[in-house]
Amino acid sequence: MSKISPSVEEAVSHIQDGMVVMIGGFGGAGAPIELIHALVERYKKTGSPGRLIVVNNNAGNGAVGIAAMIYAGMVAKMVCSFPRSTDPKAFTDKYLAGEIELELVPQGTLAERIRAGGAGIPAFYTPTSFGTLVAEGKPVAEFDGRKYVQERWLKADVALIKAELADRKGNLTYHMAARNFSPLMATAAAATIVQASRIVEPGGIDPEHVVTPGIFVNRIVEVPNPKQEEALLREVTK
Amino acid sequence: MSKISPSVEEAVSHIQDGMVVMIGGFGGAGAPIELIHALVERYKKTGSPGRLIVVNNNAGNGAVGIAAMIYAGMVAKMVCSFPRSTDPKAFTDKYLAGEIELELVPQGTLAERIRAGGAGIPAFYTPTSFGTLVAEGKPVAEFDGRKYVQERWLKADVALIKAELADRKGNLTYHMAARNFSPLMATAAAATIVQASRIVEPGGIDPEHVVTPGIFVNRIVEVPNPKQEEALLREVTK
Amino acid sequence: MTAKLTNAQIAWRAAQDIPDGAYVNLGIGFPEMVAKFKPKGREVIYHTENGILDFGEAPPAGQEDWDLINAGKKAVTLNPGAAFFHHADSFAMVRGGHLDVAILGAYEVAENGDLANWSTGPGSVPAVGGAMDLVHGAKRVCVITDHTTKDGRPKLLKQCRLPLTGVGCVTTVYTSLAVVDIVNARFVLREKLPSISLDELQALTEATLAVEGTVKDLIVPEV
Amino acid sequence: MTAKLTNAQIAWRAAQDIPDGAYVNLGIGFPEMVAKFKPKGREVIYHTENGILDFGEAPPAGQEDWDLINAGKKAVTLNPGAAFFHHADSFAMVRGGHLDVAILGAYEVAENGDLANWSTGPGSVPAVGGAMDLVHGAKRVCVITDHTTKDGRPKLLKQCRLPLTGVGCVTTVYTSLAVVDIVNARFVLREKLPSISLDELQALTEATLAVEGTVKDLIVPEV
Repeated sequence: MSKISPSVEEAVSHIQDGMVVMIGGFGGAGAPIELIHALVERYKKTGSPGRLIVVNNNAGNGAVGIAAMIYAGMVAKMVCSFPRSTDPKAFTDKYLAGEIELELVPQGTLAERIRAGGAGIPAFYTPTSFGTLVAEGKPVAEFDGRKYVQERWLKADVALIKAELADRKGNLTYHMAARNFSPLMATAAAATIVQASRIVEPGGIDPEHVVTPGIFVNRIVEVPNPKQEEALLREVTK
Repeated sequence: MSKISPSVEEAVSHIQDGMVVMIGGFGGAGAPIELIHALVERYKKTGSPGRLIVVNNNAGNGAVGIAAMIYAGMVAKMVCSFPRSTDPKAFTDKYLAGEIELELVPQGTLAERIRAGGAGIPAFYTPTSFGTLVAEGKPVAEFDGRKYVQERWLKADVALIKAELADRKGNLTYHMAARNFSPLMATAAAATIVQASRIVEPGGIDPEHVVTPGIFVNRIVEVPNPKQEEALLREVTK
Repeated sequence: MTAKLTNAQIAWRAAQDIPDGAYVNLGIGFPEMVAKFKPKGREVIYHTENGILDFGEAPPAGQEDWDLINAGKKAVTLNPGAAFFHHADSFAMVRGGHLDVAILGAYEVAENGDLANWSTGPGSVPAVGGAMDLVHGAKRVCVITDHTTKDGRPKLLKQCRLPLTGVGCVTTVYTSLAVVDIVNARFVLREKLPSISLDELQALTEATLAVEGTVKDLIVPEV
Repeated sequence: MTAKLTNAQIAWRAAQDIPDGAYVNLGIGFPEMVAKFKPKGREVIYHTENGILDFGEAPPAGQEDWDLINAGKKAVTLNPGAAFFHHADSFAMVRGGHLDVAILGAYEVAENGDLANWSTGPGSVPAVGGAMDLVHGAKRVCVITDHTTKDGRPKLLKQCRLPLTGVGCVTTVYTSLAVVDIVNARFVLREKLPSISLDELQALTEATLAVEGTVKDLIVPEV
């Protein structure tokens, strides 16, 4: 049994039209650029996978990563908390033209919904967004005299995430704050595809330092010296 | 600002009658024996703190740790998933005599209720226990055609936990599977009191290896070479 | 008395159906025996509720670290690639459907998949542990059990009489006499010992044993 | 035009009320300025939504690691004793009431503690980020803001007109003219600039400013 994939192209080859795709990262930190770009290239060559529903905290920046997916026309809907960035043109133009859908979710609720999806919790109550537009249409309940909004789990067909180390069994570590949503998304997707900067032998990660246990990981591809989205954008801007 | 306490006696000195006390550990792994025994000694000398509600996966083994608390008569109620052990006499006798109350909670539900308490989630739905005696009286709801039981968060006044390393700011690591409930309990208690085998300077724990961030920790006392409950019991039996 | 499989043989049979690469939780006690019979060449990753993935066999006596235990509080070892995590993450693996197989013991199994394995009724101290979570988490929930109680009464029933662990959750039952799948709230007989007739087996089973296609011989080596 | 505090001075004033040892989240933009004015000798631990506790100042230009950023996506550094964690744990800290103080900007604050700071209404791309979580999490939810809008209309209102971020959540407002606590759904004036009269201040405030005891002078150094 091996979870190792020979290339980013192979790693993303099973993603199909209309799938829900969670993509790790907060801004540029943790964005799996090589996996995303392999997917964009596949779409440009074959017209598939299109009509994707993409889950990420943001909605792309500049013209790389998720923004490149949006420019390519393969994203039907974004589920995110903050569809703004230093250069949000890719999303903003399509959104204002009515060509892309937006589900706006408060950041903590987004994280918790993804965690719930991975943990088999179909619904939970949160104080967040009570009494606001974001809570419209959602059930409300009172506990101990305070009102809370019911939120549903969020699951995906696929998660694309970026790790620092991976072992053959799928155990992962992350680089600093590039961790963010990735450990959660890994739990909530039917198939979790990981690009890791380095693949080590089982035992190469201290069992106490594993952040994502291998049970949540399906495919791993080694991408040494991966591009960092923010660094890439600044390079382009120069 | 220091979270360091000079002694186990001082560390547990603020615990009062009737409090809800979460105690880390699963069987002997992670049981904060020195903190517990300091509390038992205090009770024997002063008659306080009594009428405690203790939350732990089990209900004590032999005559040490939680079993010592029960023998001393300071526990009014246990909240646990498995009140059995190799030598459960302390709890069993009092329970059958009607002298101690039991709230039986499935293990995963216990963990999730504690996590919810720490995460500000007042209630959630789980498939666990649906259609069983344990779910009697609890609200049931259907999501996507499947039925789930509503469970409430669980919070405590105090958590007593055992860590491997602690820094002055309260960041913690754990020794192997001694981790179990402790990182959750640390989040769900108004005051989290930690015995650590070693206190290091801030920076002595790699920020990527911190398991419990210091925000969840109130008091830390160094207990080098702590007793391991299971080892202690086997020592006694010999 | 009909010839029947030993507990070790039941465990052996259940072990053969665990696929390569599977994530598996073995219940405390009898189910732990299944690990002994993993077919050679297959990689199986064991999960324990108290926060370990990929643990190995018990260490030699005297070399235990009692902070490295399984859900039955027995000392274990680690395989390369093991991971520790806290209880909420552990049960996220369970409840979230990430385990491929859970293997549990049973007092009673009903044809609709209901399982009773935690309480023999009032009078003793109730204790449920992680069983109620496991039965609603793993993709396959397998039971290993003697086909009947010690005094010969059926354990495969129309309805459970004891307090339930879970509703409609069991997918396969490996007994001392047969292998039975639960499909659409019916017992479907897959294999039986060649030495027992279908009528004899049915007589030891309260609910109807449906047959779909061929019933294979349940052949298990001496173990 | 009345004399008023600069943004830096408002940030300075808010910083003075952060107690030693506090865990604090500073909203993106203006609130980030509060960190600059931490009184010497106080230890403040900063939390950022994207999974860091105890981060420090921005690194020198050219030395950024873009995997080490705050919620505003600006590069930061780490203090000794920092910790990383994932987004669900980060918002467990927020929602679970573990932060001592959150400091946010505002379009509008109502006397009942309602806050509007995320949307100026339909027409643009809505974006909420972590604000709706922060307002229901921290023990103290403080707003720093100019006392009025650019065209002189009150921002401290009887009721918010813009879409709400949270209901009844704000505890203290630090403005360019005053410090106002929200107590039992009323604005209670704690401090005001000595150069402005109570009547003048009230005229710039839609809801009533209650006075309990003495109103102190709001004295802020040049910063």
